[in-house]
Amino acid sequence: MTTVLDRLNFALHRSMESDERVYVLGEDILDPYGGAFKVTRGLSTKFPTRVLTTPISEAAIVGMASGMALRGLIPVAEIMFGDFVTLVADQLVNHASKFRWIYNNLVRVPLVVRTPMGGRRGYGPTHSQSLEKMFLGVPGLKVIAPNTLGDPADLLAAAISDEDPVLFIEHKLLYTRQLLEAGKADLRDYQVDQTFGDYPTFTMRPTKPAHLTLACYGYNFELARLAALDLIMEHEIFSEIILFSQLSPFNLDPLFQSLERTGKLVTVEEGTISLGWGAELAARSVEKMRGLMVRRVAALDLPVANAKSLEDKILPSVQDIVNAGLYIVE
Amino acid sequence: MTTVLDRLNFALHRSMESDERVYVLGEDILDPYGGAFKVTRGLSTKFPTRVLTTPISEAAIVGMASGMALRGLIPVAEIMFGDFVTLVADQLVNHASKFRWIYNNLVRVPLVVRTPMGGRRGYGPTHSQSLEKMFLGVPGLKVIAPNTLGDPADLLAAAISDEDPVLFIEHKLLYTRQLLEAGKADLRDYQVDQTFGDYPTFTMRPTKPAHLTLACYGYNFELARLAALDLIMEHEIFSEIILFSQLSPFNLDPLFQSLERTGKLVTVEEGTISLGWGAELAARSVEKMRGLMVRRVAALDLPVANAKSLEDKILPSVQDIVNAGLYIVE
Amino acid sequence: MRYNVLAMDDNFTLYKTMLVIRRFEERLLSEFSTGKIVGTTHAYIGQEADAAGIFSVVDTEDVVFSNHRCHGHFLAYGGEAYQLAAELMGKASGLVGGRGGSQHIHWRNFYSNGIQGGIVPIAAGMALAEKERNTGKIVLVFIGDGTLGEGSLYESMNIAALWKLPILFVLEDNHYAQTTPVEKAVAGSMSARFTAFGIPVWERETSDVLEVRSLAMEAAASARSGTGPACLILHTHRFSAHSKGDDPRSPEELARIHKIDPLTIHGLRLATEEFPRAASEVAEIVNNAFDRASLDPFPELCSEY
Amino acid sequence: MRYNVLAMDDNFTLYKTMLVIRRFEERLLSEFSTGKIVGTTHAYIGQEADAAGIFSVVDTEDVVFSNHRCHGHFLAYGGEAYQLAAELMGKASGLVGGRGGSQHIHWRNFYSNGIQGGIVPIAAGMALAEKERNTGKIVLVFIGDGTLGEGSLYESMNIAALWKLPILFVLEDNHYAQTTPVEKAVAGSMSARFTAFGIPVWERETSDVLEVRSLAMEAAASARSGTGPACLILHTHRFSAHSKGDDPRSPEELARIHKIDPLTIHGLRLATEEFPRAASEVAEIVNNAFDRASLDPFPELCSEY
Ligand SMILES: Cc1ncc(C[n+]2csc(CCOP(=O)(O)OP(=O)(O)O)c2C)c(N)n1
Ligand SMILES: Cc1ncc(C[n+]2csc(CCOP(=O)(O)OP(=O)(O)O)c2C)c(N)n1
Ligand SMILES: [Mg+2]
Ligand SMILES: [Mg+2]
Repeated sequence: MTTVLDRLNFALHRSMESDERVYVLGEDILDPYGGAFKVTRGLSTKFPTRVLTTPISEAAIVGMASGMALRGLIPVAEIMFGDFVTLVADQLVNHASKFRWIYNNLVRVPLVVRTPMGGRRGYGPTHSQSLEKMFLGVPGLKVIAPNTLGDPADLLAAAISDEDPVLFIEHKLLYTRQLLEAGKADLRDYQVDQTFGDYPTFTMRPTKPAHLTLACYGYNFELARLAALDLIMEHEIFSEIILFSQLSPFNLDPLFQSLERTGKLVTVEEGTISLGWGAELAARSVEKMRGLMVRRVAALDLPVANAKSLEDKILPSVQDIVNAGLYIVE
Repeated sequence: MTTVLDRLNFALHRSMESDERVYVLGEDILDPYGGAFKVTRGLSTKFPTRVLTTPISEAAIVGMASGMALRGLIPVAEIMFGDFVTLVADQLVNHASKFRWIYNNLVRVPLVVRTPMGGRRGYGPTHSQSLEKMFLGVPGLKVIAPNTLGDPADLLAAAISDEDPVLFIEHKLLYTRQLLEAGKADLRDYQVDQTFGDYPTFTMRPTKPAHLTLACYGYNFELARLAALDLIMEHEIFSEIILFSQLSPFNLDPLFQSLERTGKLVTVEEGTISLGWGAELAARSVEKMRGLMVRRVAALDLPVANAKSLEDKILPSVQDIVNAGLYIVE
Repeated sequence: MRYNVLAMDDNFTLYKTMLVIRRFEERLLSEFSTGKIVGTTHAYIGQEADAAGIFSVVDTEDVVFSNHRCHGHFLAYGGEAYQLAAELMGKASGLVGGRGGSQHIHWRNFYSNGIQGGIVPIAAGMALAEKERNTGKIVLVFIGDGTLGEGSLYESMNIAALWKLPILFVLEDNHYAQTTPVEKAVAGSMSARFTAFGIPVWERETSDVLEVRSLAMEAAASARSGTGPACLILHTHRFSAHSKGDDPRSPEELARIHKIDPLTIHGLRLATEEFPRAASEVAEIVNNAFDRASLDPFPELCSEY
Repeated sequence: MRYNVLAMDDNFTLYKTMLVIRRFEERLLSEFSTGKIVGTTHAYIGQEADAAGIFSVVDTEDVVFSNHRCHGHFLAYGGEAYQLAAELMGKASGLVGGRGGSQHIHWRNFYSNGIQGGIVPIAAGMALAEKERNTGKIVLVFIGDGTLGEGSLYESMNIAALWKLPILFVLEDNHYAQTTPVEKAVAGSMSARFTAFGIPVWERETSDVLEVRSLAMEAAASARSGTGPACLILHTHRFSAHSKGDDPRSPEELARIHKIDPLTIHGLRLATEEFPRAASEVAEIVNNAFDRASLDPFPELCSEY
């Protein structure tokens, strides 16, 4: 069986093999360690000159990636924990993502910044956050997140081939997850469609007409599926699931199509609720359609505590999604 | 007549006078220059030991402010241009705003970070942004913005007295604006109410029942008033205006009350539209009420160009607000 | 006045302080397998001479900002092992009620946070506050060799030097940042990075707590003298993995550095009968800490900020 | 091969390069009152020897990352005055179509951005790319004394030194950052901040373009030699305000520094008849640039990214 980690690692290997402009840089990424979450494992053995372990200098890592990208290389930078994206905010917002436009399209900046986000591993308040929302809507920056339905390898390869900067968000708990197989296991009861393009959006429609739409990305797709199952089994409520790979720029057509059918939206994410990803989904949906019902499921507006008894209550649960579904349908 | 600049400057003087724990730090804030936008003028002459001009080190400025706040001082830090908040993101998100909660309320962090945001002065892509949206919803951080209706001095004084960290957003074009006087000039045709508390929300109700609600903050209140006037004069459409001083945490009760009356929401802000302030307003409103009509007015999802011909089209205009109002009412 | 017996500065107490740290961290690492602790931790084992030496000379009222590897600092500062253990187990009785965990603790004038580098300007700001409030305190901030990579360190050195702040930068060079050896991460000279800003440096390759102590005494005195910041660079060795299982070092290298054990080095100064006494006193502290903490309740969420 | 006549390295051309910069900036400043230019700008007047000297020795294919005070660098690099003027006026014919303006320009291998410090790691990344692609190019990155305050500079120096990148740090110390004198912003020693990372420094207090030239030649050769980064520190003076009207310096100080005029200093090496020639050739370039640019249309918004 293949895990998300395997596929991400595979994509890095394949990209480095097929294009010698691809460089990987980040903290502690050399073998045998292969990075804090092992995504870069094997790369430095195979491509010793193109895998660069850096000092603890997140801003410089991303700044250097910008410079490399401007001058003919294709850098893939790893930020060890997503919590540290605050340190690269200036490089992403005021440099990498601006250059193409402010230089009147005379340049491209093909860089990827990969980073693990998310909690539930007891890492405490500075190593458990989901801060991607700070970068959603930044002009010129794409934000992409893999999941178990699409192939994370394709997604990462597309990000590496992308001529514009991409922030690639990997939830820590996804790494060990198995990829799903269409038509099998808990996908059996869904018809799965996906949009064309590099960063597909998936639409999962149950066998019966759905009562509501669950929108999610990344690891929360795992929770959303469980919640959908519970809603069917316990309450005979059917959900369509819209699973995004591309978080930003926002392209919500599949969501709108689903909402045409259900009129009810539940968004699911792990970041804190206020001005999270779901806010933009809610806003665009209500701008487009009248009479919608909307409910967002996300973390409480608190830091992620270290103690599991607190973390479990702060981060969204399957039950929270079920409750949102029930609330909105009833 | 009194300008917003006068009042902010006055508040700094008064706070420094009345509490010797108040320190002001930032780049180029000494007299005779008195800061890039003159908000700190006169302070260093009057309080030479408590006004600290710093090197160009935004992260350290805010980091130092945190340390000062943890150890008994009340720092007010100036970041010369709001575009540079990306450089202080780590200090705000992973340090200042977290300490109180992660230390189990054993500490308070009474700091203020003041910074000018906004365009329309031809300063180009790295000196014209409205990036406050990156910090809305950050747990533990308040985001406050003055306007011409409330007294900016009271607001800043409240921020300085606040025991928690406050990011205080000053739109550059507001500085030279005159404060409005209740019942006079273009306030004459409105009944103005405000919430209690340090960071009031204002509700402006026209003499006739309103067709829609305009939500705004800071400088955009200037545009919203003009748009409201145009909507009355040209189209006989009446608007309530809900003017926020506190952007985050989101406390939207006055907005909801207005929406109960109008059912139609137009949000106005100068940041780029996607996942801006208006998104959270739209999301919370639609979560609460069914059948709402919503339209957001904001900047295009592009950098702010230097050329005026481009900047004018990128940033939201009075006409854009009018159009949104017409769209939503018709 | 010390908060507890740990920080008295006779040889026995210095030894005992180091032993408390050693046994605390060992017990902590073992608790991961019992499931009583989740997440991760950064053990101080091997570096005990630094904390024990430094905190035997700084004033108990001085302010400390520590980093991810903070347990040793905290225990040597005089912090209670029980409250720390409770924090690590995520208990309501923990130092900060279970909210912070291993890297984010606070007690009296001791603070820590898990972001490399970001704590340094904060410590500088604290030093400014102590200076302005004429408290006579200095601020100690702890960084590792790897943290020399973070820009905010240099911003802080510059301001601290310009404003003559009473701050002592303590750089513990254990030759590795996680898995990265210092040669791959630090160009030029460590000490020159401080002297370039006009900050005087006290530097030694040592695991002898008495050497650390005398060096720390000088450096702290300088920081306290009103002439501005000082820097203490201690080249040392960490015996355990960086956190859990991330150790790229060869068995030979590990064997070599284990010979430079601060407990062995300082142990030569103790009388034979002091060892069992130290062992039993320390066992009691550590066992009591973990056993007691494990019985405590988990925190409830109070959802308002 | 140079892109244009400005960069030839005889005395006349060096003078002319400096004069183009001087007259361009003067004209630019005057255009604010005509309303043809809005926003702000940072004039290079007084520092012309730096740019003229440096770009008389670096290769035209070398890569440049410049900062907010970039016009002088750009013109000495061989950039066209007309396209720059058009950019400053927000015209479609500007270097980057009016999108960037004064601080955000790009042409061939020349780049600039308006965020202090942030450009330095980018320049280091460019140097890495040139090195890996074996182009033989070096990257020049321009910073001011004030920019020594930004942490990303030190992160970049460290990595550039570790990886032996072909980058030349050019530090133009004009003694002020906006209104802040260097004593209030820079602790310790400027050059030691570079040598601490093992980066060799060439440093001079001079406004003589020939001195700059010979120093730059050595520093650039070092950066190109494969041994890693080099640093050129030039102590100079800016004559105008930082941007517009923000100048805290006394009339005496201004009078004193105006005596150290690179045009006067280098002018001593010109024959009398060369002055009117330089003046008229330069007037033509500058007038043509602004006059032509002012007739060009403004850009239309293409709203897709
Ligand atoms: C900003 C930031 N980057 C990366 C990390 C992850 N991290 C935690 S400890 C560490 C190594 C630190 O090395 P050093 O400073 O030498 O201290 P040591 O662990 O050796 O005591 C790293 C990379 C972090 N916590 N914060
Ligand atoms: C990150 C950042 N902080 C502050 C500024 C505002 N600013 C622009 S130029 C300048 C002074 C720069 O001084 P210096 O580096 O000495 O260069 P000089 O202007 O003297 O050429 C400042 C503070 C900025 N552009 N970017
Ligand atoms: Mg280390
Ligand atoms: Mg300067």
